[in-house]
Amino acid sequence: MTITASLALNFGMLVFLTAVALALARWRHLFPVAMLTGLFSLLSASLFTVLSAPDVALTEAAVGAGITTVLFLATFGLTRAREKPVEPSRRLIGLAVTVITGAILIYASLDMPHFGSPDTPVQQHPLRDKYLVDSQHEIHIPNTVTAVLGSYRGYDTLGEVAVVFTAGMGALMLLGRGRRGRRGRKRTKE
Amino acid sequence: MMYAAGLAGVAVTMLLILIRVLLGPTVYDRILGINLFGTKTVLVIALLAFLGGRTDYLDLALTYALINFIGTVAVLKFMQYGDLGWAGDVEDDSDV
Amino acid sequence: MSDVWLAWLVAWPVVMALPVALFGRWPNLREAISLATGVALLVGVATFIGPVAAGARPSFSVFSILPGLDLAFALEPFGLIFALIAAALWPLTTLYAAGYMRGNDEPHQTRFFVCFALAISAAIGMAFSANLLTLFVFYEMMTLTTYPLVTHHQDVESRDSGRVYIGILMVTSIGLFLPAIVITWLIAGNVDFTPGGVFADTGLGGLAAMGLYGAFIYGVGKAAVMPIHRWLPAAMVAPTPVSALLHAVAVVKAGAFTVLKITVYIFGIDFLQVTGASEPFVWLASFTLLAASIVAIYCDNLKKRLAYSTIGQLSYIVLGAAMASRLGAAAGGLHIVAHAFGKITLFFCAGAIYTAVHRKYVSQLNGLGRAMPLTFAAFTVAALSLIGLPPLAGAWSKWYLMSGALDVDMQIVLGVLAVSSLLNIVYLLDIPARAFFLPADDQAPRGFSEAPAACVIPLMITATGCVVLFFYARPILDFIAGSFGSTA
Amino acid sequence: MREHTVLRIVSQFVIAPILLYAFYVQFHGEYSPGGGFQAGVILATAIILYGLIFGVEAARVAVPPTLLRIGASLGLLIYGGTGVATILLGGNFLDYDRLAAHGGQYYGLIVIELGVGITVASVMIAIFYVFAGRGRQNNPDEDEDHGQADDYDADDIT
Amino acid sequence: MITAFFNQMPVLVVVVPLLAAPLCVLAHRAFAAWLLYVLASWSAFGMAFLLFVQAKIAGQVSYAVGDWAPPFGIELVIDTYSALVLLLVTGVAALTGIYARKSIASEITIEREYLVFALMLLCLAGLIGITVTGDAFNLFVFLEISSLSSYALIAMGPKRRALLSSFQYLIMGTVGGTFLLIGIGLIFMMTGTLNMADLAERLPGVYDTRTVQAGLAFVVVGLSLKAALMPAHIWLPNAYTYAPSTVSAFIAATATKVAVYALFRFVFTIFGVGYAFGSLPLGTLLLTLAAISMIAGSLASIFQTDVKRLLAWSSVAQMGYIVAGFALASTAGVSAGLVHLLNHGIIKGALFMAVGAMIWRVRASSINDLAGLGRAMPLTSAAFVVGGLSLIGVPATAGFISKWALLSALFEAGRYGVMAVLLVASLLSIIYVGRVIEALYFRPLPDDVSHHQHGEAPLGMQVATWALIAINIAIGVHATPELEATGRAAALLVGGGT
Amino acid sequence: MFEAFGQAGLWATVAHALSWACIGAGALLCIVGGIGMLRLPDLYTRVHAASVADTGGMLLILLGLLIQASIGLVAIKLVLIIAFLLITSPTATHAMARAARQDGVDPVIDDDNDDQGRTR
Repeated sequence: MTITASLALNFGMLVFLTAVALALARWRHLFPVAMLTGLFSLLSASLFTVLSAPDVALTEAAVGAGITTVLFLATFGLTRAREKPVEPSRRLIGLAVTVITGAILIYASLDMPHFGSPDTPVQQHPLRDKYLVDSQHEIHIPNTVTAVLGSYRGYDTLGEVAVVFTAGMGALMLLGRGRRGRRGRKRTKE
Repeated sequence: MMYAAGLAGVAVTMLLILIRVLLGPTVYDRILGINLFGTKTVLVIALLAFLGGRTDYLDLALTYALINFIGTVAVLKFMQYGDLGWAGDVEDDSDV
Repeated sequence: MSDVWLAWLVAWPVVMALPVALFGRWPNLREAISLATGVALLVGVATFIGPVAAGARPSFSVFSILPGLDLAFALEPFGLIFALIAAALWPLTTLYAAGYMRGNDEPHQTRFFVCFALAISAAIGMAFSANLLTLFVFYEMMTLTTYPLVTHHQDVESRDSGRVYIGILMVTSIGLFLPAIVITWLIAGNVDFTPGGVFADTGLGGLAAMGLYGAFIYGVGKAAVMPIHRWLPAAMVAPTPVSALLHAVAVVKAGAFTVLKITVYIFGIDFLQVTGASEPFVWLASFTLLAASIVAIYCDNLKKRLAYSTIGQLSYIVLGAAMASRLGAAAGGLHIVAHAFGKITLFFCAGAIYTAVHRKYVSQLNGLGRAMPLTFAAFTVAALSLIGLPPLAGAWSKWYLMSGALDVDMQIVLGVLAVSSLLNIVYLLDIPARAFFLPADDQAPRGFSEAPAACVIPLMITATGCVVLFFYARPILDFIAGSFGSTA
Repeated sequence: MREHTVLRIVSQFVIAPILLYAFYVQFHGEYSPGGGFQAGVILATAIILYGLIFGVEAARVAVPPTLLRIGASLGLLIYGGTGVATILLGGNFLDYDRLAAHGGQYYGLIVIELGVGITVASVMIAIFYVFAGRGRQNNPDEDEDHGQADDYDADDIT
Repeated sequence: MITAFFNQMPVLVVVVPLLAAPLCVLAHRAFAAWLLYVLASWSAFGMAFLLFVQAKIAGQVSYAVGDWAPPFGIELVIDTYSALVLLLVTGVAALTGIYARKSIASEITIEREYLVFALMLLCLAGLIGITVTGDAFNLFVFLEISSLSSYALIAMGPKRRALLSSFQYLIMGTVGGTFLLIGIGLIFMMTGTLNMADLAERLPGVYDTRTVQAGLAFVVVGLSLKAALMPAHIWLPNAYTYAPSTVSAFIAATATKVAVYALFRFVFTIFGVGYAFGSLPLGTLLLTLAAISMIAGSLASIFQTDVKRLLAWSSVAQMGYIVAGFALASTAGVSAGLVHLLNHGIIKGALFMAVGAMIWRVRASSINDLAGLGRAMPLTSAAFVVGGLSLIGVPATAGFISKWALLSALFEAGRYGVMAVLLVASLLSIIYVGRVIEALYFRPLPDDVSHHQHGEAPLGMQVATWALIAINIAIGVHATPELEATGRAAALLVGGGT
Repeated sequence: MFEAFGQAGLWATVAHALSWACIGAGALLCIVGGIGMLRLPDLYTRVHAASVADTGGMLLILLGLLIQASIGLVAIKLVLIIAFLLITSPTATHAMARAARQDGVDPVIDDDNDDQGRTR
């Protein structure tokens, strides 16, 4: 019952996602596109919820629905909000890359373990027990995701924080005030 | 069962809204649609939380409820000023 | 003398290039240092004559470049001869260059002397090298250090010529020489210069050996076998002392020397005889020889004519190597000596003429013999030596070359040599003949107007050398042959 | 946006709960979905909302950029510093067990999540500042710069 | 205490630069940031050297982050292969530190200098992280750090085009990163683990699944994009040309090299030689691409008028050399590829540094603008000449060693065609290097050059450039230690993978 | 589920029925709102339909869930969600409509002309 519902929901979400993705690709005016990306995030967050990944869904919700839209719009404040037409040859390349990637992914999916099946390699690897069972008495916190991210793979998370930090510093460097006044020229504002 | 039924109802609504969003015709229709879509997502997640018995998922719904608002505000502001950082005209208090 | 001296001798000119560079402001001091360095080098190299003649084979390994491959020096008679020529002619040329460069007010004189020293160091390094890799290192060093000398004038012409020069030499060495060395290394597991060659038991087939030999012959672009000879005439834009020492002796002889070394110590005469791998190159060398001589006849530019003559003479040496006869190879070695003295004299003369009367075309030399008797006398001696007339050095090398050809039943080579000698007469004797027997034109100087003494003295010495060598040819041949194995 | 009275007042009502909620997500991450990253984003959202309603300049006064710069660095340093601390305590990098005799893992997680939250919030707000702060209307004196943007490096390498 | 330090080095070598970056930001002063950069990069270099020695003695240094035994936690693994690349990266970074001060000051406003150093530290930390990790996903994380920071750094170039080229790089890099992530995801799905050693153990069981094949394809394509192998090279010339001089030198010497490192770490250590080169035609494919890279890169290089762009295109060609060596999948081949990876890093670093010094002086980078600099900047020009000769492969330089190793490996493998291509590409390099050298030495200074434009670059820039040149020559005359090390690494990779 | 007809059991049954009704009605209201969104002629009528139906539907569904939830954190969260949505959703709609009005999007007055109001 629950499985059927979640499968139906899965399917429905995927159809929605595809529709939104197509619209994203088709629309030339970037303004509705920015809004649609927000919608896309909402949909994928729902999908993550259906897939029982609340942490990912929460992230997607917070970042995708909130910040991303705002940042997109802020960017439009700096640039034009209408996509420049791309020459056909480049679109063809893009199409080819997309089609090939899709084809390989489909090819790859032919031998994938069945969704939700208990005998997938991931389910059978000792990691699973370690993370799902042992963590409870090794780390003593109920949220396994936090345990894995913070402790077992804490080093990765440190890296991710560094990624965020890098992005921030990069944006600050490129767009922060005073970019113009280089080589001795004093910046005019503040 | 009742959660599933509710879910189905909301899903149908989402479909209808999505069609409206894709059709437009004005930007405001789309904003309206997306805003509604956000609310519906909150409902979906809340229902899912009860359906799966994982009530901690409600945190998600709460997050949505909070954050969905910002997107709409940002869009509206951008539409009006073409800029997000603008403090606005403080004197103008014509509304309400 | 300890063996480490081999390395020091190679490094010596490089070390001394430093004070030369530093004292560039004081030309006298600079040139004194150059000269002293050259004399010291000659003395240093000469000290090895005794031990080597007595059968010693000093060697010294500096360090390993690659695992199993050292930068190593080893001295054997043939290398010693080459080193001696380079070392002996360097001080002479330095003396000459001092006169020439000042006489012509050449720019960048310090750079000139520095590069010169480096090039000599490279020549000595090649002469002493114990394996192909070491030889290759110094081969490239020589190419690079002579490039600034070729483009010395920095005008469009010398830039273009410099491009041709460095282009051909680098392309052939990187494109053919280096892979040939690598392949040799992989096939034989050894690129040391070994008496009898390294391929003896490797099962290298005839055709493959032929290809490899060809890669070496053409990889050593400095040997100027047609069609990769173009760099040599191009190099003639350099100041004449450069042409004299480097493009008549050091650089081109380095090429011929390399070919001989590879023939004797890498392939081995016996191996080549059995496989016949080198036979096609006899014909290529013969063709080069004749073609270059014919081209030389039509060259009006004196230095260019001498350059084509050099191409032809180099092919004698390649011919000697390629005919796969011990005597032929030794004769090639002897010809290196003989030609060195002959050709440097000719270039010295050309430079002296340019310095004295600023003429560089053959057609302008009519009647100059009276004004510059010493120069043209020396020219005549050297020319006769190259043609191969006794009692001059060139006579012996041609003689032994012919004997070598007979040893391996290549009678047709005799014909080639004969024809080429005739052509030599045509293009070389043409010049003194004009100078002495044709009436001078209007602008020609009337009285005695030789170049500065610094120019004339060296060319007199080298011309004398041509004569003296005639009497010592056999010892030199035996000395060289001593390392090649018995000479038939 | 201040002329939108309804919006302004509602926003004022909303911002505080969002902030509270961010702290909830931050410190409740061990028990429910979320953690430092999500909390940081939610916190940033609150500030961004403030910036949207009252203008970036007002937000800059409330949360100065210097604070953000320090925050972004500090967060990363807290996280990395925890690792260094565990090394100094004789363990391996990020071996939280060394932090306390009992529940070292728990304390470690709290500290690093805090680091993550601080960095993420600071960076998100900073990015919003630099993007929105360069807008057309907010910096009228930079409009000229836009006009001459193409030759701004005229005296640089050409 | 000392032992403890030695045991912690694998992680400290990453953490020191990583944490120095926020300290730079906190310091907020250009000089302090520079000092931090120098301290961090030199200590990383020192640790890299010690790790190299450790790896040589022990064969492999393993470190469990958080004390979670692998595969449960993240494992750091340093063998000779990674130690060598680590040495290259940290060494170049350390020298860049000396170089950077004046160069950065001349190209970037003082207000954001501290950010440049912070980002360079992050980039360094990312690259180091990639080399020392023994975890597939962790590799991706650090790849993202290094990529993000290099996008930002490249965009700081003095010309406006820098932004565009950085954007181009960003697009390609992001696609590459995504592909890598998809690939890692696919193989995780089939094995349930991310630890490299564990993956290598479990993958053979699922070799014949299409999922793993696709995973390999995604990984290879993704990392090839980062490594700028021929069809995916288009970001590289622009990025290198328009980046600030220091950044060009640093990134050209390290970034693509580390991507190649990662590519073959995946191919050899995780997927295994037998699978990638036996069951699947990866070798032929890579060799073909490498050959195309060599020729096309060299050809394009000949026609450039900008020195930096010329060097960038030459890098495309040289990446072909490197990949050709690895793609042979023989001990000699991998060793040769690794040798050239290191040598090319050193050579290109030196060349970009020399060009950066010239740009510092003349504020231009087209070949015509460099005319006559041989006299005005004799030392810098000489450094360029040695570097250029090394690129050609003249003996007594590192380039010669690479060429020797590559030619031997190709001949041994019977790949005569690729051998010929490599030789032709080397010959083309004579032309493009020659063009610059000719301009430097045999063309007069333009008349309108004012007198203050004469004179050498600052000491720091020269020291760094010449240090790399000295290493270059040292390798050229005595390559035995390097070849021994690479041989060891190759034996480990080729032998250990199957 | 219906273990005994005791006090608690009765309450459970009633609660169950109540929440059934709430969720059902809410879902229905949502669908109606959706249809309204799709079918109504111009922006303002759509705002009307959507906003009323949406708020109502949301309220009903979440109330239905609230009834199911025991007193505690879950209930508090649900209440919070309801509160937030009740505040923000109409605000957003209001701001949007106002912006549209200012922007000059005209309502369709004429019944004969079923065209959608549009200026942009």
